[in-house]
Amino acid sequence: MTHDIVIAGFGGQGVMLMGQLITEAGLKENKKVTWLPSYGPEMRGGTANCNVVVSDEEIGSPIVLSPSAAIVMNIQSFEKFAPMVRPGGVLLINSSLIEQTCARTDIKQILIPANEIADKIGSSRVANMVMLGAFLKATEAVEVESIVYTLKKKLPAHRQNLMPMNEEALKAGAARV
Amino acid sequence: MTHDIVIAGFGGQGVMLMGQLITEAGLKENKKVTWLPSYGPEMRGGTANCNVVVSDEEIGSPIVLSPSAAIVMNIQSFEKFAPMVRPGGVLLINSSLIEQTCARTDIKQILIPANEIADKIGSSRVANMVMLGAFLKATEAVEVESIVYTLKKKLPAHRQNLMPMNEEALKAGAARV
Amino acid sequence: MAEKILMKGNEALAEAAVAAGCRYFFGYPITPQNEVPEYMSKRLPELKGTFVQAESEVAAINMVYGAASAGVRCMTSSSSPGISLKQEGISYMVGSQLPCVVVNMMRGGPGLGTIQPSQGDYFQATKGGGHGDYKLLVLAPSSIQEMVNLTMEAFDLAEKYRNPVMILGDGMLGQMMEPVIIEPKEPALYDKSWATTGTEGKRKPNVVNSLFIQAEECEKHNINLQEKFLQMEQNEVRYETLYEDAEYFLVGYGTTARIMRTVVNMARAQGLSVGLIRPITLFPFPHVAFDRVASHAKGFLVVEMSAGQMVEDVRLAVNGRQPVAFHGRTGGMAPEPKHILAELIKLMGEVK
Amino acid sequence: MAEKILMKGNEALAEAAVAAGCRYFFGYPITPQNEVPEYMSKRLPELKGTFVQAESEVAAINMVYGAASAGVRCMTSSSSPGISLKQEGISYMVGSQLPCVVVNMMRGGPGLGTIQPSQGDYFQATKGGGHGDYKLLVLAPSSIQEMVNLTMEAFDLAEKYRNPVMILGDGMLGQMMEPVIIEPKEPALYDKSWATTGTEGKRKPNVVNSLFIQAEECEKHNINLQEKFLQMEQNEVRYETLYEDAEYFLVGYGTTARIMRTVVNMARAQGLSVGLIRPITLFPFPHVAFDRVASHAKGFLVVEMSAGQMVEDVRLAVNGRQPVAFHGRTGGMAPEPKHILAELIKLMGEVK
Amino acid sequence: MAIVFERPKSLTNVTTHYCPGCTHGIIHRLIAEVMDELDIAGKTIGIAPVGCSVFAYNYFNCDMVQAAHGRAPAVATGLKRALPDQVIFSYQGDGDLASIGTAEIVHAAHRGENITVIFVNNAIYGMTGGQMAPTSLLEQKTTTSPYGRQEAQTGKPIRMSEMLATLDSTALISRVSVHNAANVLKAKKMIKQAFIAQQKGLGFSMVEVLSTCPTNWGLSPIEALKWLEGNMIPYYPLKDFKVPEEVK
Amino acid sequence: MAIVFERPKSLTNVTTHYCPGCTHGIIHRLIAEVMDELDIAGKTIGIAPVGCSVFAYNYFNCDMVQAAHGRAPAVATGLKRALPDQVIFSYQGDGDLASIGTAEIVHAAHRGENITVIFVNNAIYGMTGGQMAPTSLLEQKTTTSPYGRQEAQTGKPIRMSEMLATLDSTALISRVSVHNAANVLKAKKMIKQAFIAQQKGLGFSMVEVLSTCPTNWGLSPIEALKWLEGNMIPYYPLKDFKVPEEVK
Amino acid sequence: MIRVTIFEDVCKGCGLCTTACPKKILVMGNHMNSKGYHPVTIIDQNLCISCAMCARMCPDCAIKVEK
Amino acid sequence: MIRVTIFEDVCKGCGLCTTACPKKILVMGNHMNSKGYHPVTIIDQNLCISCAMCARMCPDCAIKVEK
Ligand SMILES: Cc1ncc(C[n+]2csc(CCOP(=O)(O)OP(=O)(O)O)c2C)c(N)n1
Ligand SMILES: Cc1ncc(C[n+]2csc(CCOP(=O)(O)OP(=O)(O)O)c2C)c(N)n1
Ligand code: SF4
Ligand code: SF4
Ligand code: SF4
Ligand code: SF4
Ligand code: SF4
Ligand code: SF4
Ligand SMILES: [Mg+2]
Ligand SMILES: [Mg+2]
Repeated sequence: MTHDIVIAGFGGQGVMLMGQLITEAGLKENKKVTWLPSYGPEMRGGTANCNVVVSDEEIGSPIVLSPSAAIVMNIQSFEKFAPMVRPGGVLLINSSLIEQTCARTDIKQILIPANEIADKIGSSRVANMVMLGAFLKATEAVEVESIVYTLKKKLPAHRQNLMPMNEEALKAGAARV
Repeated sequence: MTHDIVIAGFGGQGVMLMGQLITEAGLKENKKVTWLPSYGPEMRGGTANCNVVVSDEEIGSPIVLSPSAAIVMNIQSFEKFAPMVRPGGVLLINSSLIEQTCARTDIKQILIPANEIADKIGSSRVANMVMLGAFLKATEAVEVESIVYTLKKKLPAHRQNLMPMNEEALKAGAARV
Repeated sequence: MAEKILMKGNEALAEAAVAAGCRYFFGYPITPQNEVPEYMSKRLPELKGTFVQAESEVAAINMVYGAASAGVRCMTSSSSPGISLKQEGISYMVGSQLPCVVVNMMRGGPGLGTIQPSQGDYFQATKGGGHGDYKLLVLAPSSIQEMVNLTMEAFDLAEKYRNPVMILGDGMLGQMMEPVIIEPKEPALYDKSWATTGTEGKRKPNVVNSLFIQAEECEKHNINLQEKFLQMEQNEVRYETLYEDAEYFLVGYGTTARIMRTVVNMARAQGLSVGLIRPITLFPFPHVAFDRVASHAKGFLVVEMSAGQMVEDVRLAVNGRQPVAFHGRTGGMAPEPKHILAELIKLMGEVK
Repeated sequence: MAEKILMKGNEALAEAAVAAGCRYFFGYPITPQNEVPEYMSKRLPELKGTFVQAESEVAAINMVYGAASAGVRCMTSSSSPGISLKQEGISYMVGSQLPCVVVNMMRGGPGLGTIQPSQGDYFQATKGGGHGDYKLLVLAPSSIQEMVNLTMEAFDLAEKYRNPVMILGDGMLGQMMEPVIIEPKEPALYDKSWATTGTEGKRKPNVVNSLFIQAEECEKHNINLQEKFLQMEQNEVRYETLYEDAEYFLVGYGTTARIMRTVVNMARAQGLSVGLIRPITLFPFPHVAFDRVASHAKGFLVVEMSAGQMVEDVRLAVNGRQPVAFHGRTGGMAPEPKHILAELIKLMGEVK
Repeated sequence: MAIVFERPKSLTNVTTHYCPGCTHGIIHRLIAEVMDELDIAGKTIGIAPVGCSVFAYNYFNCDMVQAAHGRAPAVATGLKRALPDQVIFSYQGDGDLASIGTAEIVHAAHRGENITVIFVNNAIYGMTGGQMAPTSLLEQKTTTSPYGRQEAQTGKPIRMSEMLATLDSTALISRVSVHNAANVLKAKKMIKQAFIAQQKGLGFSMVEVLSTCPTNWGLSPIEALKWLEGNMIPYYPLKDFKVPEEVK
Repeated sequence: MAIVFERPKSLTNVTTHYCPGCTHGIIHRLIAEVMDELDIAGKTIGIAPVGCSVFAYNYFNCDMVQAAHGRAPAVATGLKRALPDQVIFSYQGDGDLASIGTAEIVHAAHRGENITVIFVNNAIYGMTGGQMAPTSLLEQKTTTSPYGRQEAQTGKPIRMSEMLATLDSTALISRVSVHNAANVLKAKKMIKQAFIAQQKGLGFSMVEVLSTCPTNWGLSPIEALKWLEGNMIPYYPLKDFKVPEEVK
Repeated sequence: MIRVTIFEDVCKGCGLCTTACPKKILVMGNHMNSKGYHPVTIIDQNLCISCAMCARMCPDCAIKVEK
Repeated sequence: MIRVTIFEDVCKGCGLCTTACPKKILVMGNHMNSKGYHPVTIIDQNLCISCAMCARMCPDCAIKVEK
């Protein structure tokens, strides 16, 4: 089984971190993983995206051209990546910022009002965790536990207090799938 | 007919000029000619030499490895080039500074006390012209007239008065062959 | 045993150098390899090593020249335009027989080009972008773990041959993350009696030099160098072949070879007899890999992120025995598996 | 008609540039090409042209970049180590599609090497010592008259293709004297509407640039460049063949080819069926010269003042059809006719 | 109604790629205003460096040449020698001018090339993501001075204007800043004088402009202006090192 | 009988390739004398440039590294960082240091590298046959300034010591000459102080030594000394720009 | 009367103009423009003295001033 | 008494020592050494004051001074 994943949004929406969490979690589960950022010419404020591959087999190209799953966090990303998702794949849309869906019927589209959910949980900064929760539920690429473990490891001591909020966000996202 | 010529001595003895005169004279006579200086690492005061080829045919390599004629103006040059002269070739030795001859019998050796002759003519600076005169007589590589013509063209107006002395030196050299 | 961790290519490479005993780094920022100097600026002071951000790439390679003269393990890193600026210095390092590791994380050219990944500096790396007859040992990893291993080995090879070794990666390898294990090891001990560390009154002065003003001596020196390059060709060839019994071979290195691995799987799933030859040392080039399949191979498709550079070495290795086709992408574009497969099928059609 | 006069190679080359309309020269001293800047420093002011002794070779090539942007005919000249320093700039010139003439009077390398003649920079000149996929038009004269003619042509070719043209000579060609005729000619008129001379409010701004930050655009740019290189291959191949019906061919360029001419005569005097193939354009390489003799040739002996560089292009051209042998001298040594002849006879023995 | 202020004509209508609040934008505008006022856009050729301002060729409404990193003064030399009647300016960052391009700027100044250099000193490498520049301040943290710049390892920051002013053949050398409106006006005046100096053939002119890099300094645009004022100006005093009488 | 003067031990017995009367030879000897007096030959690594002094590696009795043209300060940086307890000096001509190697010398000085630079200024490119240097004097005829150096084309000669002295991290900068015995003694004293400064870890030290090139100046060795005194010293005043108290 | 025109889609919301205005009538808006920035807005055109200080500090020529 | 020793084969005949000698006892010789130079000679050792000025000006360490 191979998951070819694209995660995209504004710089600052935490898309790089989401990708890294999935990758680290995959590693923890002894899967083969790669993470590839797009390092474009954009200065701050542009869009950002990364490619993640999680697989049971040796990974060839780390470039994801037809994702099995795409998480899009802003309209630009939606426009760019919605057409690329492979037939049968999943498109996770942050419907708080994207007021559209795609005309395609050969993919599964999941709308998550991530910012609103996150705001309710307590901070719009966990919108990415909401999306991640939904993604995990939809794809089962890695276990939620591995993500939680990884996040905990990554957070510095004085930020550990943020764990409950993040976990709640993951759960809330999952609940919308 | 091809003349492969090496001219060698101390920097300052005018060996480069001798080579250029032969080359220019050859050109005037519509021969094919090349002149190649050795541009060594030596700073001032080292030895200098040049290779000249005068030929009726297209010239391949301008490098003279086995000269048909060699003019040597100091002992270092004698030691280096005497063994290289091709069998049947001519070695012109400035015997004012070189108190030796070579043991070879397969080449023609001509001893010219060029500095002494030049001093008598009026200036040790024309020692090279004495050697050149001898060379021309011995090899007939180019006509003396062509050399005289070339030299005259090369001398600036205020040095034209040196022509008679140079011509005399050429003649005196020729007379020793 | 060291832990398997997720690291960015550039940082893994830097830590691998540290693990191999490199304590001196001289570099100048340039995308997409900035994490190398950045990592070193943080890491080396912890180990009482030295990081110097040079005023330019020219200065950086000459600082390496100085540190290498002292016999220490040292490295510089850059990307395409910066590597061009180091050419004089690299030629000097070879001429003076100094060991060091030079990293090139290639980006698209020519000129300022783009910061996206590319393999357009193959000729420069393998044929010698500087003046004179010389060779670098050129290592082309295709995963981060391999980059780590080869980087560590590079320091040994550099000292073994007293010659610069180049790690030829590209922006993708530098920027991506993959799990790696980095195990520090004691540097192998090579003779350093040539190093200029001060005579301490105990020996004759050492001289580090590439000038041989007399042509005879300069030729002698060149013959010695060529002898070393021959030794490299005899001892250091590295490559990987997948499905050596295949009829058709994809040929590629580095990032491109990763992509081709995907294509090999696609092709074999369709029942095509396709293998992969992946040179790991670009100099010495693995001629033997082609000789080994010469009797049954029907054709080769070389894929590069360039307009066609390694393909010349493949043609030289194949020497007319089989057709050699080429597919290239330039300017920072990566070849796509489906296009490669289409080219492969085209080649098969032509051969039959 | 202009007079036939005796000139030193370097000076003849400089005067040829002037005769072709070059009025801007930027250079830095280095043996064995010093007569080029020296001549220009005297000559150009007479013509209201400009000679600038740059602070370095790096600065010189970038001054050329600036002058070329203005659309004027300009040139720089150096020798091996200095040419290495120009690699980034040369890659930029190609990337920005700027015409200019770059002269390399090669000396022995690597490193500081020696000041004696050599042909060790063939790879650098023809494969691209700088980064990225690019080609220079490389012209290799073998006499001073040919150097004059090719230099004059170089300026036209540079403007025709908006690409740097390299004159690849060596210390011997630069330092020797031979009779030459230099006839000034009006520069051909090429479109210069791209030049940055100031809009004068009459057109949109022009931009001279090699940056294409989006990979797609950078690839498009590269495809355009490759298209130009292909045009060069189709239109500009130049070579000379002596005795095209021969069985064995010596292959060499520049100074070496002169020496081989002597060998051809020696060999034919012995009744051997020997010819000479002399590439005049090194890029584009004259593959056709080898194709033309493919049906009857039995073998090739490539001779270079290097450890073996052009021999690779010959092997690529011959592509396994006939054996290709090599004889090289390095470090400033010139091959000797008798050694070449011996190698040739050895090759003949092996083939039979 | 009269227009008091609008976009100068010598700027194109392209939105810059600069980060919000980056003062590169102000400096671009000042040059464009000067080009408008002197009516020289048609005879000006600008040189874009490698640095955040690499895309300057998209922003100025005049012929532009993109130069290799650090080599703008050499490119300017080639251009000016070929086009002595045109106005040539280079626009260079501190990495470009004070590090890799040191030889080129020193020798353009030494030769007294009749060009104008706008030197944008933001004490960091902006484009490549915040590495130390030779002009970074002591203790300044950057991605390659993670422990803060230490004098023992890297010396004290280089002051290019002071250094170049020692060269006899420089005509105009001045340091200005754009951290508030009053200084913006002063900066513009000096840039104008530099262009006039070139038009009068007086030789090499350089205006060093202290500038911000909010992104890589890790500050908000407004904080960045304050940091510039409070930290950079004390080390890099605003000063007219050399201003010829003819342009005052 | 007591020896008043003989060949210093830190010079090898090799006869130099220098032209008769070239003061490179004097400067070599002074460095060797200093190495003898400080007893540091065993811990010194010298760097030979590209220039007439390229063969310096044959003349000094200590470890030597030959550097690419102009890059000696970068090579010295690499050596010194690797061998902080050893003494590192570079020996560079004016083409090497003031032209092609400008960036390297400026930044070695800017970083305050703890090295010693002996800068031999003979106002010409000796080795390559007499081309103009950035330090060539106005109206000086060279093979690339055949009409005499003209300010309008090439600016006024560059004064490296003055320029480098503006950098905060330089410890010792001084200009001396060797045109007569008294000045030879002063030059030696300053060279010694520069080495001591390095031994004390004070940072970058450079001694500029005015030197002759009789061959390319077209003068006899004795005339050359006079030309130096009469023409160079007025433009290049002998001066201690910076000399730390600790070494006096 | 409109003295100050803010080109909202050009504004990057940096706030530099707000520090320059002697009348303190420029404030950051809450809405987002097409580029994702919060553009500046003017509180009261009538308080504006057309001094153009704001425009002089704007790195993006997002302000036109008239009088 | 020999105060000044001139190593003739090392001397390049540049004459710099002659300008340095306060006693003016060094002069250029007429003979040629093995390198083709005319080495310097000393007129009278007894007039020498062993000041070593000559040696300090010699670029080739061709002079040893004793006292
Ligand atoms: C030869 C070369 N070296 C390095 C780089 C990478 N590079 C791009 S911009 C830059 C520095 C930019 O800093 P600065 O000049 O201060 O400009 P800023 O971005 O701060 O305005 C560097 C090192 C390059 N493009 N080319
Ligand atoms: C990269 C490079 N450029 C140019 C040269 C040629 N070159 C050798 S020495 C020299 C200049 C020497 O002048 P200077 O540094 O003043 O030393 P001097 O000979 O006067 O003592 C030059 C340009 C070179 N060897 N390498
Ligand atoms: S990175 Fe810094 S200098 Fe570059 S645009 Fe952003 S703020 Fe400006
Ligand atoms: S050329 Fe000049 S600097 Fe070089 S050794 Fe001769 S006199 Fe000295
Ligand atoms: S013109 Fe002056 S008063 Fe009006 S908004 Fe701008 S800064 Fe404020
Ligand atoms: S200064 Fe310009 S870009 Fe910044 S907030 Fe004000 S109007 Fe917007
Ligand atoms: S030691 Fe003094 S007095 Fe004696 S020869 Fe030398 S300079 Fe003259
Ligand atoms: S200074 Fe030395 S080399 Fe010159 S003449 Fe005197 S002894 Fe001879
Ligand atoms: Mg900057
Ligand atoms: Mg000099």
